Amino acid sequence: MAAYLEFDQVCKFFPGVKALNGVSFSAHAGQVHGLLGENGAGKSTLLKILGGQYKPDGGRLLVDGKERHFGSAKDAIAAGIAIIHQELQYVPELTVAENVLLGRMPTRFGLLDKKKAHRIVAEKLAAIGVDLSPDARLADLSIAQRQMVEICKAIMQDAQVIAFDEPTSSLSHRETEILFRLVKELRANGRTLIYISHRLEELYELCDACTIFRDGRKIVTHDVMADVPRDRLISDMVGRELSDIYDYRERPHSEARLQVQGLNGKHVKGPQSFVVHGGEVLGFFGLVGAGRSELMRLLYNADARTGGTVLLDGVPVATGGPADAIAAGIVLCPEDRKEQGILATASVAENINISVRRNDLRGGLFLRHKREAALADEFIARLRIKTPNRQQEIRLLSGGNQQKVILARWLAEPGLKVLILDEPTRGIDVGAKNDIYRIIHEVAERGCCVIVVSSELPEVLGISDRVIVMREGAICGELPRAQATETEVLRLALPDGAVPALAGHATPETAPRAGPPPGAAADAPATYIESPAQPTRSIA
Amino acid sequence: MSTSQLNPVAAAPLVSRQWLSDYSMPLAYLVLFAVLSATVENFFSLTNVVGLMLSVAQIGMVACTMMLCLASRDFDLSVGSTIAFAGVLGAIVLERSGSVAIAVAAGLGAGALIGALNGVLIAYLRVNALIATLATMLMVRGLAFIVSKGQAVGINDDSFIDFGDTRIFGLPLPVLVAGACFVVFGILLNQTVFGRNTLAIGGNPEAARLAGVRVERLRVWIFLLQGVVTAMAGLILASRITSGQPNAAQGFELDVISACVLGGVSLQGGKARIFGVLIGVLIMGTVENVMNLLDVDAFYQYLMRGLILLIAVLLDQLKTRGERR
Amino acid sequence: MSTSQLNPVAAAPLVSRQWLSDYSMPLAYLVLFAVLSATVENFFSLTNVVGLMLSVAQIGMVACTMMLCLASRDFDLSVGSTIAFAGVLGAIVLERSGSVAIAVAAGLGAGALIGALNGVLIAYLRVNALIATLATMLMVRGLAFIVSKGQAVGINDDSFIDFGDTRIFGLPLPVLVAGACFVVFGILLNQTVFGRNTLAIGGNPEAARLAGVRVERLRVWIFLLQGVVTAMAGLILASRITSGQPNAAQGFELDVISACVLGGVSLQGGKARIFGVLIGVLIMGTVENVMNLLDVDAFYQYLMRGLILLIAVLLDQLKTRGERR
Amino acid sequence: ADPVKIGFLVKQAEEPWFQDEWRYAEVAAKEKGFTLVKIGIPNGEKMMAAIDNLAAQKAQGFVICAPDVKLGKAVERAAKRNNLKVVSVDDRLVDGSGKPIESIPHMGISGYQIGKQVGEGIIAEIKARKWNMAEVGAIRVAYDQLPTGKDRTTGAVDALKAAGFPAANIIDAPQAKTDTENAFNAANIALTKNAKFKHWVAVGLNDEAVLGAVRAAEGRGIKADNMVGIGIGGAKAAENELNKPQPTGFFGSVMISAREHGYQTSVNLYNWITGKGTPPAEVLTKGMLMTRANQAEVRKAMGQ
Ligand SMILES: Nc1ncnc2c1ncn2[C@@H]1O[C@H](COP(=O)(O)OP(=O)(O)OP(=O)(O)O)[C@@H](O)[C@H]1O
Ligand SMILES: Nc1ncnc2c1ncn2[C@@H]1O[C@H](COP(=O)(O)OP(=O)(O)OP(=O)(O)O)[C@@H](O)[C@H]1O
Ligand SMILES: [Mg+2]
Ligand SMILES: [Mg+2]
Repeated sequence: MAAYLEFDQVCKFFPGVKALNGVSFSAHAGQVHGLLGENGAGKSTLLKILGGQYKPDGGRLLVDGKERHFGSAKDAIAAGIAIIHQELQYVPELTVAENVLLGRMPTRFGLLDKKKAHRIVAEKLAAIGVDLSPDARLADLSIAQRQMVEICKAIMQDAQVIAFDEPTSSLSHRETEILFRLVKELRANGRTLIYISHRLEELYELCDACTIFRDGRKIVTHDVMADVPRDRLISDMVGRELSDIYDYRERPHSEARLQVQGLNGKHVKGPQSFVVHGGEVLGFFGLVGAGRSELMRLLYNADARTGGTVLLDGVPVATGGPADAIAAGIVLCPEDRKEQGILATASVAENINISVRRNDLRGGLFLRHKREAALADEFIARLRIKTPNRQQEIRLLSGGNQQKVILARWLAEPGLKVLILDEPTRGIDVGAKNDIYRIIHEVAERGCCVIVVSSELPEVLGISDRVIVMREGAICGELPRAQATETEVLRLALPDGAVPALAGHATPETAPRAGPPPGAAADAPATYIESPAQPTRSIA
Repeated sequence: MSTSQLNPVAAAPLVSRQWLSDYSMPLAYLVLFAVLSATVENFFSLTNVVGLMLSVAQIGMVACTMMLCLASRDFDLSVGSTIAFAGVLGAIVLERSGSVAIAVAAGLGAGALIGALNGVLIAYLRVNALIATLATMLMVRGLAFIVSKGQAVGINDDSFIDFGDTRIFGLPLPVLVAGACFVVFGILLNQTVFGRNTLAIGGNPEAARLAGVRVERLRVWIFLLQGVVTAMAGLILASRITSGQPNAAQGFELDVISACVLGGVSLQGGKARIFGVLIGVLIMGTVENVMNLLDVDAFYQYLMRGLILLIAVLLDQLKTRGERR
Repeated sequence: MSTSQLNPVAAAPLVSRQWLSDYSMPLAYLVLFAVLSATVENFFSLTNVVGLMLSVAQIGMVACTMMLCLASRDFDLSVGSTIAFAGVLGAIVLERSGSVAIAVAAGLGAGALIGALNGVLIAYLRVNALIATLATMLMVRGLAFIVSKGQAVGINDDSFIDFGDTRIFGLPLPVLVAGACFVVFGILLNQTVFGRNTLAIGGNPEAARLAGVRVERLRVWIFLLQGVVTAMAGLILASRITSGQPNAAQGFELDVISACVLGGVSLQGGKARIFGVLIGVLIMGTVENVMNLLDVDAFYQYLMRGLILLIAVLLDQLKTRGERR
Repeated sequence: ADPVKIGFLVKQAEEPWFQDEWRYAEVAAKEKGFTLVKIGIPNGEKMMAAIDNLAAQKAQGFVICAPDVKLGKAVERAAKRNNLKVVSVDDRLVDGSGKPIESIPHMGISGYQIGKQVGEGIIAEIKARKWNMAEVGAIRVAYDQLPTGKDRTTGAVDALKAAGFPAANIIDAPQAKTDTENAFNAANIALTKNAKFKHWVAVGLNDEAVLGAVRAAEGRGIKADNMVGIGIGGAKAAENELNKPQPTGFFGSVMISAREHGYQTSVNLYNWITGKGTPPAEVLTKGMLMTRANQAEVRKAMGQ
């Protein structure tokens, strides 16, 4: 069988970085080809070349046997290539229909045919099983819903080649199922599919073949995915052996250090209370939209509270904004890296030092450049951040490495007492995940409190000493590690009565089943993951 | 947000808040208008309202295209100069050729050229919009002075002059033209691919480009349109004031941009509403009008204008406050 | 495009391109300066160069704080009015009290208040910066007219007047003050938390807030500083022209912002370089100076000013072109 | 009859000159018992709006100093449309081809004539100081974008030339804006370029412009005994200079009487409206050179 899509010795260089260094591989029609590799291995760069966004600095790209040179994204689209980018590319102020049809809106007599647009988008959304109004503004949707819009947009292009760059990193289980079904359908239709993910289970589930990247070079292509042992995959990717990636160890816990009492705010339902002990890793699980992020933001003074206090070592924490929380030793790594985490145009060193430096100023005002540089270098080495140097603008780093920089910003805090991580491993490779888990344990061992909010159940179960489950804006249960099994946690996380049918289904690790029929009744077991707010918000 | 929103009852305040947020500006204007009608003598009379509309006709026309420009995350400082230049050029050509058609064509053509130059500089040569249009603002103003030798160019052609004076159903032609602009650009913004793509490149240029929108070309078109409409405003002004004045419309650009921003157009791009712009333009005109009716001292006019601008945006702000955490 | 580019040699030109990109503006200015010195009579003389510097002293001072303001993604249109108001107020207070210290304190205090007002409006009440400072621009100008009754306020105090005239090492005091501003704000920008946090909130306000920057408070400080420095410029101007003039410095804000943008400060925030701003200010002054030396006709001066602005940014653009894909 | 309401529209409301005109018009309004509406009309567009606005206020007529004289026809038409009587002040309105508009009575000064008075005043002082004209440089602080500005400075320069002042010694210093600072910068360069002259004179469109030139000269050590600058207007800025303890290069200012213009035009218009007589078609007033020596008398004569 001839390859439909072929990369031949493709190179792409950025100042100080060889993002791709002579990469060759080919993908066939009717095949899902997985791409794996550490953060910064060059996977997204390859897709950007495929999508006409970057011009390669060397090498050839062949589509259906013909060499192609794309001058712009438009050329790539015309050549039948659709890409779902890692960084979502939507227009917040436009509606779902307008985003999906951007660049291809139907017209009648020169005017937009809004009815037709609404109809075809509504049909497509229904066909793929996404319950969304075509008239909702993207700005009003959750990240997962935006991601689904992006996927719908790519599918609507009816392209021959469809490439997915970490599509599931912000999807809930239900949406993941929809995606998987879609990918399989497209494969059956003879499309050529490229699929990038850091979740090995997904790759095993979906891919027929895979190619592994490291440092801008291809390491190997496996033609039959199923034959490759998991350990082999990991060691090819990260260049070392990893046994247990969670690396959990028992630690002694001290008394309750962080006491959250009756915290209340706009996006949580009623006052919420919990405590965290010194040296403890507390996991927060819930379905998408359960209100975990909002609760953490309240705790961090990032949003206005309507009530409640936070005591740290018995002392109330001032409530004048995140700066007060940080001063008390509470820090937060936000879930939306791009919007809330990184200072995009600042350097890696700047991003690391932005907060810590307040402890170490000359005369309370002047910077100590040498110490800042040393600190940045130390963390670049310790967290294995892949960057040409500390001066690199952080926006030019790969997503996973950006996450590590944000982590470094807080680990550098000398007075760190409470570390809150919201989806810390979103879009992060296995090796780096392992690094982050290791760091979490180190921090806990120092006697700090660690709170990990995650939507990946195995992760929560794997690293937490205790798990708190949230549902619909409120804490609905708490389980010590010994009792925190998948079934138990899910029983708490799901609306009443939905449990038995679902046990064993809600982890990304397990085989997803076919999604429910579109528009299934609200009491049908599987509709639980839909964002509760969505039906009202789509009125907008 | 909690599940309580699953039931439709909770949705009601949301809907009404959305509604309030959508219509707060028009409502505020209506209230203002009512209050002024009741309290300010002579305000609510046909002559005055028509005069008010006439006074903002030029700003209104140009605000329509400026809205597109701002919506696509651009900026145009050259409109004031273009008004002056188109008026002067039109008057000169009219004087030389004696033909209104040729004069109008010359004015509009010049506007189109200026707009296209802005567009090419900004879209293709990637010059910062502020600097590029500041440069054209200076150059075009210079041209207006040069071609007119610094003197106003008189117009004697009655058919040209009549244009500014003619009334249809009691409304002066310039007002009707401005009204037509609002309709046309309202449709362009909301009902055409052009308008949607404009919002898209303002909201997220990268996303638009990746979706295959020809961003550069579109931006040039927007500036070109802006140039043509501005030139038209310049010609109409020349007809109203029976001369082409090289130093006309100084500071006009800030008025137009303020009207747009007052009307809720975001300088960050991606947001525009034609109705809002209309209200913004009317607010600007009403403030001026009322101050003259009340015979406010020239020095206090500055103070009042500033205050009212502030009050208008603060009112508008109240609604968004709720949305922000 | 061929595979032959695989070898690592490619990195070398990259480094020098970075260097070129960092220093292209100063280099371009040096070349311009050399060419002008060689070709324009009287240009390269101590008196002329000092005169040139004197002519941009006010712009230079205010550009320093405007740089911070733009870097934090804000905008200030009120500086021209503040200059006028501070000058007028200083002159009036001086006349009444006879004390230079009180007069200066009054002027600076007024500047601080205006700045703080801008800051509070923008940071806490979240009014759009363009509209907020446009409003204060109008109000402050109005105040300047009101307190002076529209008349220039004379200054007779010699010690106050001497300030504008005194020379140290051949350099007039206003130039030295402007120089000091560049040093102080250069240090503030590059060597202090204040500067770094300013850039951070310009780059991404939300991320900066979550990283512990007290965004609102910092923005108020930036505007406050801007107000004080602008008022200082106003007082120095008053001393130079021996009177406080309520209609001084109209359009000053655009000059200052242009100088900053020319110097590579991004209107999108997050980017600023003090050296660039210095060059931007010098370019603005040099262009004006040379045109007068060459006796360029007033009307053609507009054209030239626009052209040179364009050429300057286009040159600056050449370097960034390479960086794009 | 309806109460009389009269508009008074001026092109630069912030200028002291127009403020004075308004002040004296108010005096007339109080005396005669009519209502005065003062509106600033910085440009043609605002002018049209202001006239419409007056009509809406049911005014019967207006006095106008238009932003540009060529706006004459527009003023005439707008007035006719709204049935308003018009009197022009300061600047005589003309039609498209430059002919004065007969239907609008005028009271004013000729910018050119005022300028001439400046030039003549300077020549007189040069002669009094027995300067050799070849050693004198003349700075024309120019703002030709403004037609009245150009008229005034042209008048001054013409008067200089007429008295035998060498044309080559007259140096243009174009200011970018009409404030003192810009005049300062422009004059500074003119001085740099022509260091050869021993003495200097300066003219400009107003007191502020000349003041800028004087300050620039002082910066180069050219003080009162080598500098003669004569401004136009005679308002506060000039008064401040002339009352400084030490004489400065600001020799004097040609003062024009805002009183007569403001007061008399409104009264004329009032009479016209109330049927007490049509105003004369054209009245030209003169300026007076005010110097340190005679300022008290001049002020008195001008009614201030
Ligand atoms: N525009 C750019 N300028 C400079 N360097 C870049 C640019 N884009 C990407 N890089 C660098 O190129 C390398 C490859 O990045 P890429 O985004 O392709 O990684 P990735 O494999 O997709 O990683 P991740 O799994 O984290 O998404 C990284 O080192 C990144 O920092
Ligand atoms: N900017 C926003 N506008 C409107 N609703 C929002 C916004 N941010 C969050 N929400 C809603 O608030 C609720 C709580 O969301 P939150 O992010 O806290 O959930 P979560 O448990 O952290 O889930 P995840 O982060 O995985 O989406 C959800 O219904 C979410 O859709
Ligand atoms: Mg990637
Ligand atoms: Mg979350």
